[in-house]
Amino acid sequence: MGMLTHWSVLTVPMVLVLGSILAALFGLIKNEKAKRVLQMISTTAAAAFALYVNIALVAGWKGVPKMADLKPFTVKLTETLTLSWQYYWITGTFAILVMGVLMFVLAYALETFKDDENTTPFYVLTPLLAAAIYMTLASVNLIALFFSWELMSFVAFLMLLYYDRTKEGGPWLYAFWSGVGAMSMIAGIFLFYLASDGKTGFGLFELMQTVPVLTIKHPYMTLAAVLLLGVPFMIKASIPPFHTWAPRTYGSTHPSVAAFFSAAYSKVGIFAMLMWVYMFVGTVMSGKWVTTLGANFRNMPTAFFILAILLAFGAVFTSLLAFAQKDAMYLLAYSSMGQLMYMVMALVLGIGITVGYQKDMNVTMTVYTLGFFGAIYHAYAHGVFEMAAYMALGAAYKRSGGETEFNKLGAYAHRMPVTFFMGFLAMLSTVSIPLMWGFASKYLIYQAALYGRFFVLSAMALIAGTASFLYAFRYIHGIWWGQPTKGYDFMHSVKEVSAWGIIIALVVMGLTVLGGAIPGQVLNFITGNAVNQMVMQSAMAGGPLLIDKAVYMVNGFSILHFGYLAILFTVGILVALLVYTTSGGSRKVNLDDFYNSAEPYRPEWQVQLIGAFYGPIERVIEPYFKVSIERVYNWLGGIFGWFASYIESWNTGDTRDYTWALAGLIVLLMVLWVF
Amino acid sequence: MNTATVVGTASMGAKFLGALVLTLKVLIYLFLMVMIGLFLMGIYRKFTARVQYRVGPPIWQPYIDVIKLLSKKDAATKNWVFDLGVIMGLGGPLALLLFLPLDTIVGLNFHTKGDLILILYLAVVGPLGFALAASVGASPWGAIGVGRALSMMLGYELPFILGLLAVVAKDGTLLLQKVSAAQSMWNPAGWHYFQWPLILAAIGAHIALQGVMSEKPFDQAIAPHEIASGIMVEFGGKYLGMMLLMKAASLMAELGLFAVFFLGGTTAWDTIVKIFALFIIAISFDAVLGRFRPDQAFTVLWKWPTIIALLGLLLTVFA
Amino acid sequence: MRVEEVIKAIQDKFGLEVESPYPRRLRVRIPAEGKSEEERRQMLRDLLQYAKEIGFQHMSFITCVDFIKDGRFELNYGLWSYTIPTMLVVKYDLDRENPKHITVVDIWKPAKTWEQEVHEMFGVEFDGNPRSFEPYVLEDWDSIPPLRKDFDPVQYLKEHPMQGAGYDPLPYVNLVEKNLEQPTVEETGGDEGADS
Amino acid sequence: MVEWLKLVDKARSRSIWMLMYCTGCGAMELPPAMTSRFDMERFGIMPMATPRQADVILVTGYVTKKTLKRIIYAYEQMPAPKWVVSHGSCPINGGVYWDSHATVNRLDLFLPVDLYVAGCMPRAEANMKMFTELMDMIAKGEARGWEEYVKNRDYYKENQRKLFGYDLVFTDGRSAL
Repeated sequence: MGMLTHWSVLTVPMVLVLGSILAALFGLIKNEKAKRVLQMISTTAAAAFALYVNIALVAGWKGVPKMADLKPFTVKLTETLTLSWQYYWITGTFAILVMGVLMFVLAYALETFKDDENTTPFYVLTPLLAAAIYMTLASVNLIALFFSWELMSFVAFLMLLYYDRTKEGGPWLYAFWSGVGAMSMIAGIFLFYLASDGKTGFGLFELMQTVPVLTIKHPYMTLAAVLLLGVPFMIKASIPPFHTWAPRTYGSTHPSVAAFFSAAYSKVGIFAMLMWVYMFVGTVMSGKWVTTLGANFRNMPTAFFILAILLAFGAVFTSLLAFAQKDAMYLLAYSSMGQLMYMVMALVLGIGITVGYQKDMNVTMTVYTLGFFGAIYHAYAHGVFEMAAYMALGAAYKRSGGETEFNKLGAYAHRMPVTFFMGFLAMLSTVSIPLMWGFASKYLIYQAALYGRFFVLSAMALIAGTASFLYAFRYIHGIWWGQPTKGYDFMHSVKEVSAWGIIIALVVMGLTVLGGAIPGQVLNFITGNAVNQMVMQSAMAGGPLLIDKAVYMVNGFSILHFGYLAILFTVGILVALLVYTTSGGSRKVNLDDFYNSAEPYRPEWQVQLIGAFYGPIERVIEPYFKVSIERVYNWLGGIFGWFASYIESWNTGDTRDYTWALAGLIVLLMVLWVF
Repeated sequence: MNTATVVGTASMGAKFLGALVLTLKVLIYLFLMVMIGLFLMGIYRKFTARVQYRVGPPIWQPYIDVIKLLSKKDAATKNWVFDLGVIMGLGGPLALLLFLPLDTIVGLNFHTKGDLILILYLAVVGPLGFALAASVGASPWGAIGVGRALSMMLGYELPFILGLLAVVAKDGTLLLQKVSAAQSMWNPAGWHYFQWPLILAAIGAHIALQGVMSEKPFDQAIAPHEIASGIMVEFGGKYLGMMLLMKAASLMAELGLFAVFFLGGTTAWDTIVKIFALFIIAISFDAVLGRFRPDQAFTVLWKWPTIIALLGLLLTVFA
Repeated sequence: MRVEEVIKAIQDKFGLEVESPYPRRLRVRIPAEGKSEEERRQMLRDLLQYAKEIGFQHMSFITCVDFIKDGRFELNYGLWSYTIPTMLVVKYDLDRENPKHITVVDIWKPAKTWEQEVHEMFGVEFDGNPRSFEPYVLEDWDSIPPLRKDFDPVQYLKEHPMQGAGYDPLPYVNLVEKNLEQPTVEETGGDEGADS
Repeated sequence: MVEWLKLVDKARSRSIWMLMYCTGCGAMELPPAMTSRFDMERFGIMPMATPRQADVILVTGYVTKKTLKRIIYAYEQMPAPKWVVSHGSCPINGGVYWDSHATVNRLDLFLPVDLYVAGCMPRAEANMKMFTELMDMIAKGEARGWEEYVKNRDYYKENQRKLFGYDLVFTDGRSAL
């Protein structure tokens, strides 16, 4: 136990780096299979350790120190400039998710990497990325956040660059947006520095408390600083209008990389947005802004309401875009973007309603919102189901020889039932079928929206949910069922994943159901009992929310008993089973025995129909997608490109031109100075 | 000690008996609902036949069909997931029925444990199960059918949800029993359907209800003349029989939900009457209308009923 | 372009007689004599191309007639004009013993299927249309093309008892053989064809 | 159990769903039987779009070698109990197409026909008579063609092989994936 007192916030990243170094060393092994297995074991063990530490810390298990006893890590650069990392409960909450996803993705990567793909960069860089994410989550200081953030972005860029599968420029788009984010973040920090007259530090929590004070003194500058700081966060969470990198980046990379990016890496954006929303609250609720942006629209400050509406629109639009995709990677990318917008919308709703409610009810400052916990819970749900969907796709990707387009996949479930089931449950969770994790989390979000009496918003969120049915079915049909597109002989050579992959798949499937069957316990566990504490606080303050272990209840507005739900759902299924078993017999027929005109299927006939699956409504909604933000960016880029080339065209190689230009400039300045 | 044991046994026995009675009640309730649903389908066939100047089948024809289908000896199955999809497809609507206030018919009270959001999401389990089975069937017609069904779902969900949310906004609750209690049961003036501005929401939702029940003009998913009955193309024998049962259960659930929200709530038996009335209206339109193309149907649903329902919702919220 | 103008144009351009046996029908025959096979084919193709240009937009059919006594196949290309509601039939004679011909798919896409059918029913080979060699409606066909006049269906049924089972054809055989006597070109004036 | 079976037979006889394999002109007389003049739905008889849902396959017209293949495929896709009705004179003995190179004269060599309707072509009245007859047969349990097909499978399969020259199986007998 004595050794444990030396644990600091750096312990976990160091173990992850160690796993990464081991993986790099194992990369020298010539035997491909042994290399992969050893790399997998070393990195997965590191990830498992990280996961264990975080769970133990959050749950307060014995054997690890308490959260508060974990040594912070501080680097003093100058007298005023300090970098500081510290572990706090929200770090743990997000770190459990990241490390869990990391562990599963690393362990499952044996099944998703093709034989001719080099796994070493993946096994080396992914733990490094996770370590950087961990540092980001633990940074309590804007400068520290900046360094961790950029390290993270850089490692992610390296990964994307190595696994640039389709060569569509995805990594470079990502790099460009990361650069924009970095500049914006520096500008934001600088403005904060100016606004605080260089006196205060840049502590994150410090800022959340000092932002109201700063706003009173420098309303415009602080608002600008907060907005600038929000840009990199929104880029990471792929929130419009900063989302354009996401589909191409996710779509062009390897499924396992995309799994980690979509399920874990994007959650850093959610974490940052959480911080940002608090800063935003501090800004709009004080000084000059309280009467304009902070004025209540229904039960929420106007600024928050506008944000929430925009995010809900974004969720609807991305979900509509998702089902029109012809590539599974792109479909999941758009789906992921939609879900992220859901989460941020929930955050905005949760915190916004809390603030608005406080203004009306004059209760003390406590976090007791549905939306807040809905967002965190949905982050987990999304982490699990998106990871499962990408992992299942990855298994099909390996076996199909690198295909991700729907019209080149199909019927893999016949040979890979367990993997299919993982993808299927992931999709059930995505569309929030009751008893799935996705339902429990989305339920909280809907409750948040309805509790705030935002009915149109709720309807939009529900429609985004309905659109998710369309893409979920396309995923299921396009990859797993339908007709084999590569002939029967090829399909007979397809094998189910190994026993190791099956075990992982079963665990992931269990998780998908676990979070939906006993949501109260799981939510309480991952937030380190924060839910219970806040429920108690809110109950004492006469607040509206009660998240019970089995029941979600909102002030008489609604009630949902998950125990009854589980039992009655089972009853329904059992009765159906009774009808099924007592009725007549059945015989198994060939896959290809399907034509109603009795024409047997021939492998050379392509009737997959996946290319125009939702053709009719795609044609209906197509005109509304003519206006695209990406097109606007391209247009702007074109203009700037033209400007740059125009300036470049001045370069004639003749020094006299420059002389004349310089002279002209001097004359201009003199004229300006005179007037 | 002896007495304690005896008492313990007795209480165990009582518990067991209670559970048995509860199970029986649940089974009777589900049986009753499905039977009424099948009866509605019989009415549908008779009614359509009369409109077409035919005699039509006897009104109990769906029962005969279901018995025949369930007794088929070797219905074709593709894969165990095909069977799973069908079981899920029937199980979902049955579970949904248990969360509707109709369950007070047999003295159950499960509907107080759920709310509207749950019902909306539970309602798609059945279609999703059958969609999965159709996908396993691998027939291109099935794929087209599912594509159309889901497109239609995206179409009708929007006005339907807007209409229901208007009631939620008015009553300030998602609980069906409270919505029910907010209306007077037999006096139409006390129904949400006939209250301004909820009547707009009700009309929008009522148009969408035609799509929810996939009656004409919104029956693109099962269009026997175009796509060989779409989703159902691979279902025969007991699978089709279970699909008919699912259709019956879904009919009761959808109409029941609408009746509870707009037609004066429920004390169970009156809802059956209202369901009959709603159904007759729906099939009257079904009998005389044609079928939209999928894109037309989607456009129509996202236009007029949505605008009407949205207007109703906004007027309710800002009133 | 009116009907008279079409007749005149084809006469001027190709030097071919265009006859109009009855209203809305035009008929032109590529002459069999005095020209090589290549020239005749080229003429057919030029004529079809020209007809397409002057408004015959629709290829209605390609059929074949078996003149067994003359030892020739007659191909009929039917083109329909929507502007002057008129059918132009181009006739082309083929050697029956060696029925090799050239495709017109590059001019008329519908010819793909028509040529396939003619190949299946008469055995005419269309050079340049690979699809014409695929079976069209007959699967597993194992005899001479069935619409040739020397194909004997009764004999065929005798060779395939499962197909002909259930009917004793003998009382009818004589009748059928009488029917086999086909009218010659002289008797009918060369009028029978697909366009009548 | 016997009573139950009787009930089931009764239900089967009152709910006949047919797959109309409209190979020829006989199909022309079915629409009158379907529509308001005769209204076959009175007896629970309905057309179905796919063989998976059909109880009876109506072969309404001449049978060619090509269509016979499809008829057999369709028949084998139907769930038992199932029945075959040979409709018009063509499937009985070839009718007026007896000497065509394409037609197959006798259907019952290849499939177990339960009921024949003679005529070229049978009128709607004959169709209705055929349906009532079929209903009686099913209710009494007399129409057992589907069992015969299983019992005499070798015979039927041999005939089919002789006709087509090879075994009729779904895509060369490959099992499901």
